[in-house]
Amino acid sequence: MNKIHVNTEVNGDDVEFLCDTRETLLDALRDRLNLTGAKEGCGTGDCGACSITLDDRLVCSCLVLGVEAEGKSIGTVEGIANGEDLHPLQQKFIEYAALQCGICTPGILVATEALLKKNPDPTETEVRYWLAGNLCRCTGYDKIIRAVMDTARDLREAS
Amino acid sequence: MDLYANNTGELLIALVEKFPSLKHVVDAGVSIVIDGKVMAYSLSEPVHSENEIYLLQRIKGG
Amino acid sequence: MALDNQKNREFKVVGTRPDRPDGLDKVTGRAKFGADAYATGMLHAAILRSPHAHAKILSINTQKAEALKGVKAVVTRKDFSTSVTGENWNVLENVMAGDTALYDGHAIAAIAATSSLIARDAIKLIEITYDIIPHVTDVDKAMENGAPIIRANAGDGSVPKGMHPNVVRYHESGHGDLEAGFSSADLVIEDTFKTEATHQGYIEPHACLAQLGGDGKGELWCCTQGHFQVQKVCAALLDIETSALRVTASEIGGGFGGKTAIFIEPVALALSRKTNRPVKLVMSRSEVFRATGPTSSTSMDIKIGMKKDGTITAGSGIFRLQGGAFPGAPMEFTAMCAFAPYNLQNVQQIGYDVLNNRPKQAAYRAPGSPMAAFAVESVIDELCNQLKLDPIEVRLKNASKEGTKASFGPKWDKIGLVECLESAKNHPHYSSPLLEGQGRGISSGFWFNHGGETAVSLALSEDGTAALSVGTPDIGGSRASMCQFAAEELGIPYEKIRTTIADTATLGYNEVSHGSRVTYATGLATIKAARDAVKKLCARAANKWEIDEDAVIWEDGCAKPSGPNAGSFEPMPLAEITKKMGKTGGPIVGHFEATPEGAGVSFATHIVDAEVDQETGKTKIIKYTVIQDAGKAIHPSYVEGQYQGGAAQGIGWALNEEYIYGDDGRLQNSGFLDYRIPVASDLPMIDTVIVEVPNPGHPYGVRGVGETSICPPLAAIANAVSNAAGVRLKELPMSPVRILEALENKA
Amino acid sequence: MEYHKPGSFEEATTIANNNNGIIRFLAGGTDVLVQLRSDILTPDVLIDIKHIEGVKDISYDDDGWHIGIAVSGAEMSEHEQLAKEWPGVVEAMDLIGSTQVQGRATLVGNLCNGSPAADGVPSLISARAQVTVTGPNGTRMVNVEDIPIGPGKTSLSKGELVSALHLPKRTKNQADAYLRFIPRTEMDIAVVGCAVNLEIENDLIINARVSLGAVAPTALLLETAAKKIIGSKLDDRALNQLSQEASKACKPIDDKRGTIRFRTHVAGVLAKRTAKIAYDRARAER
Repeated sequence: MNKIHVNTEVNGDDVEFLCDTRETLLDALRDRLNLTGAKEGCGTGDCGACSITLDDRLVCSCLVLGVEAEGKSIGTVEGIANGEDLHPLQQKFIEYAALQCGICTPGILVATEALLKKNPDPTETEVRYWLAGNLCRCTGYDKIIRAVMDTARDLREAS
Repeated sequence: MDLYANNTGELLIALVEKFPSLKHVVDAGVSIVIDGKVMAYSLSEPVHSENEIYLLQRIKGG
Repeated sequence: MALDNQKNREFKVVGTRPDRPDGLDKVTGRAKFGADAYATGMLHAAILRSPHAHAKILSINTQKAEALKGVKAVVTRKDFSTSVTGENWNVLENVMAGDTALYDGHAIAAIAATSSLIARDAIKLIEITYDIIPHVTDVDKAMENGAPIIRANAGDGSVPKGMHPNVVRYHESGHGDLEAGFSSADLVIEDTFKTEATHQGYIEPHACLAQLGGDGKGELWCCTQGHFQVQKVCAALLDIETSALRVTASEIGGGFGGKTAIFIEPVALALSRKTNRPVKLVMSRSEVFRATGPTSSTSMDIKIGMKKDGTITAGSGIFRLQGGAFPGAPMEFTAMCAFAPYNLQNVQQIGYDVLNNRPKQAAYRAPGSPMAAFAVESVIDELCNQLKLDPIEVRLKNASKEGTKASFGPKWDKIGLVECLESAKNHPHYSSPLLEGQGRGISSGFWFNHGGETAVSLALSEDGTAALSVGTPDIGGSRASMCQFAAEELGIPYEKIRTTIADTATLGYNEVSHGSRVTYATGLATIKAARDAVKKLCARAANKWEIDEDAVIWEDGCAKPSGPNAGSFEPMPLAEITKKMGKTGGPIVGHFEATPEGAGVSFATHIVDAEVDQETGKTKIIKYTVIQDAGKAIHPSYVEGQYQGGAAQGIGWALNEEYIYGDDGRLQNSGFLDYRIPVASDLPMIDTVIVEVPNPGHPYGVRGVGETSICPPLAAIANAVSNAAGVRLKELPMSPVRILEALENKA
Repeated sequence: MEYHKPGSFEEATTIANNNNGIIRFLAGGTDVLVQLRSDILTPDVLIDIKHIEGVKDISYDDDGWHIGIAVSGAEMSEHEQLAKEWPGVVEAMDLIGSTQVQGRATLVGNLCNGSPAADGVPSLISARAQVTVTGPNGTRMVNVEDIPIGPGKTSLSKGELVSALHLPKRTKNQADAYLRFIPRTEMDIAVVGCAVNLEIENDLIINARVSLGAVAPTALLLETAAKKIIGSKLDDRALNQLSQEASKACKPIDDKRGTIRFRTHVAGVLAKRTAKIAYDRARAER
């Protein structure tokens, strides 16, 4: 087994881990760094449950090798809230019942946070297409889309 | 149909005694409908001669 | 427990929309799902699966695999019980193949190793000699003469003589005189319909962490809809005592029926027993598709007669379902649900359960019912079109209602079908204009719902809060509604109650979270447990006031004298009683342990507009409305969520989802790339209407809501697509390829 | 699996040339990692080429556009000038996978994966794109259509890799478009893909390239079909002839994603629809 030492930054903290070259960044986050917020729903980039940001770019962590994280900056669902203050998206998801089982929720929150940073005023269609890679089997997406649209509106009004 | 039974459990026993061919159906699990109310499991539900009773395959779901 | 005889009871908490208690955990990534558990010294497991649809296993050589550094144990069928019978034998045979691989993906052996990469490398080193034998993966072909026999003598005594041995069960029900019924009709339509198997498609693959020692004592953590059942079945499959195995349900990432079945837990336990170390086993997505329960695929013949005024004179259906290589396809439910929305004098249903070389079917949301609705409601729609009748008026004219005889026998209790249809008729969606190329479809659907064994306990704390323990895993927010029930009864705020999914060592047996039973049965159990606690609270107050227990009532969270004759005392709040409970008789805990009977059946009516691209056969869902009887909505947001989720799954089933088998009997689309569940951009907003016709069998009138919502969509969408395309679609999914073919054949 | 992070294409080539077994280059990883996780293919040597200077750059000079081999789809879509000049190429890239996949996937990776259904390839062919190939014997320029030679196969020889992608310079009155057919709205592999690249003069088409994907072992360049619209104003007659020629050129297979009949028919439909978009864009450029 040829393990490689990786130095990277997760949610603002410097971390390091050893990983096999075949391990995905998702495996490294979960098994090496105990960050289990990102989930493996498919392992092939089709479901979005493992969404993270890599140098501020939204990606599936199952499609990134652990060794590729060297020197990068990673954002996961665990870094969205600020201490005990939830991000407005997190608040709204609870308030709107925008989750049922909750397995897709971490990925959807990471993805929508990235969307609102890039586009604070998305249309419903833009939200739906942005989230097309985040499968949700419970909700039919209705309440998720409403939560995202209304959070975006609140954030615009607040700024 | 003439059977002697006080409750759903006794009803099933009496039924199988009278119609042995029903044994596999009862063994596989049945729900008993008493006057339109589905009793999925209970063998202790009282039954009376004026009740309308149906047997259904035991209800399962998703 | 019957509907409370309190006319116009005003609820304080029930019917409101509080934040769910597990919300924070779920939005911060903290919630622990099946694969999120780790243990010291833990090993990782992987399963070797058959690449063949049907093959004798001549030999299994594990030497090379065992020689790989890091491999700690291999298990095969010989590591499991040899004494199980009945359905447990079927489960075992599915969990680990015996002498024959029965489908592509059937488990043959499993390995535990120090890392999941090593485990995955090691299973490739296991050498198996197969003798490939003929297979069949189509329900109709499996019934034909000469079809390969999947299992001899698997049929029960119900199957008519002369049928192929692959037909293992038979159902027949109905009443009246079909011939007379059809001859009195002005128009009779007879047609054949097919639906392909679909998967529940939960996003979380099956996962567990098992620990079992040589002393037969074990711990199991797993994502399941029913950990008590997991405990019972695993104990049987491993020849250990049920109570010696403690099972804890993790958070569950979707189930929809698919996690009522058992696949990997016994395997992880067997590996743990062999290594004396904790073993974690997580399925890949491809394993989930190949080896866990999809629905049955079906082939159905429907014949319905109608008079010019819309009266249905007779209906008959033959339903052929394959449920994989094991008996159990839910053909009785298909048969019984088919004509449930109609009050028919002459009706007959026949069902066949047929074996195929496919994975063992598992329950999927109202198992068997959606396919039946697709076939029957398509024919009803065609009759309405040809007789130029309004589809809702026809459904109202023939609707099942309280006191009419159901197609499967009994008389209906109080039901809400007419209310749903009336609501649909008056909904603005139904009268909104359609654009060129669009079509509208409507359909009703029916599901029984279920009660089942239930045990809960409600412990009060000194500070006046309450801890509710339930044994039904929370699939979609049920902890919120349980807190609401308890808050309503105890008269304390919702936030003062914490609901926990207790492990199998804590409560009596709880049936699986299935059959839309949780809000009904666990809800009823919570109400009863709370009333039990309230009775004890009142007794403490009575003791303090030195009056009769019966002279104390519970109102707004306080014990009060029942009237002026009982004496004059200040109301005593819950917290005041619990504060001293240790010294006034001990802890106060409310209980309920029973099997509630009285689950209320439910009906729904869906309206959908679809647009079909005539050049490519592609369908777009434009507008969707779900109308369903909830009996009583406890947390309306989550009721709406169930309605929307069922509709979305139905849209996938109707348009794109299907199991695709090659000629070699291998599943060709075992991933989310080609097993196409709806994505966010595929769907419109899904409008909902909650109809409330109280269930007489529940104190608040609750009916199950989770499953009925998937019954109408297949048919409603088929009707919308057929009306838009101008040609009747009779096979699901209505993929672009099928629609274009139908359009070309019409031209 | 060995993992390498070369600092130059020469180094990458040397590693690839000096090793045996299965060798793969890693850019976006959206194909390699899927194959790895699905146990379809585990490379013996994986060469991460994202650390080579310039691979993340999009540049423009007298020869046209030069796109680094590690530029992601998202970065292409965000490049306003590129998206304006080559909307068809950019939208084809943008259709590949989800937002998440766009954050990683590269156009050159899409080309070198060799899938007959690759969304990026028809648009590159219709655009007359070329790639620089670096290998043990130096570099050479290759037309994009000469890279894929069959499902999963490319014309690159041992030690060779694509080191840059080039799109021609744009003049006014030129535009391209790409459409694909998928059963859902997103997340599927193309059942048919069609790219059209046009040049017009006074509303008259004077140059056209039409390419189809997913209807043959490799993406097709349809010269006869293109001729049917050259000299026309894309009237109904020209469109119908284009459509017929597109269908005629198809040599598809029946598979889980579509049938021969379906693909052949839809290729014709898409050819028309794509040509119309390209034509409208070219006219709007005036």
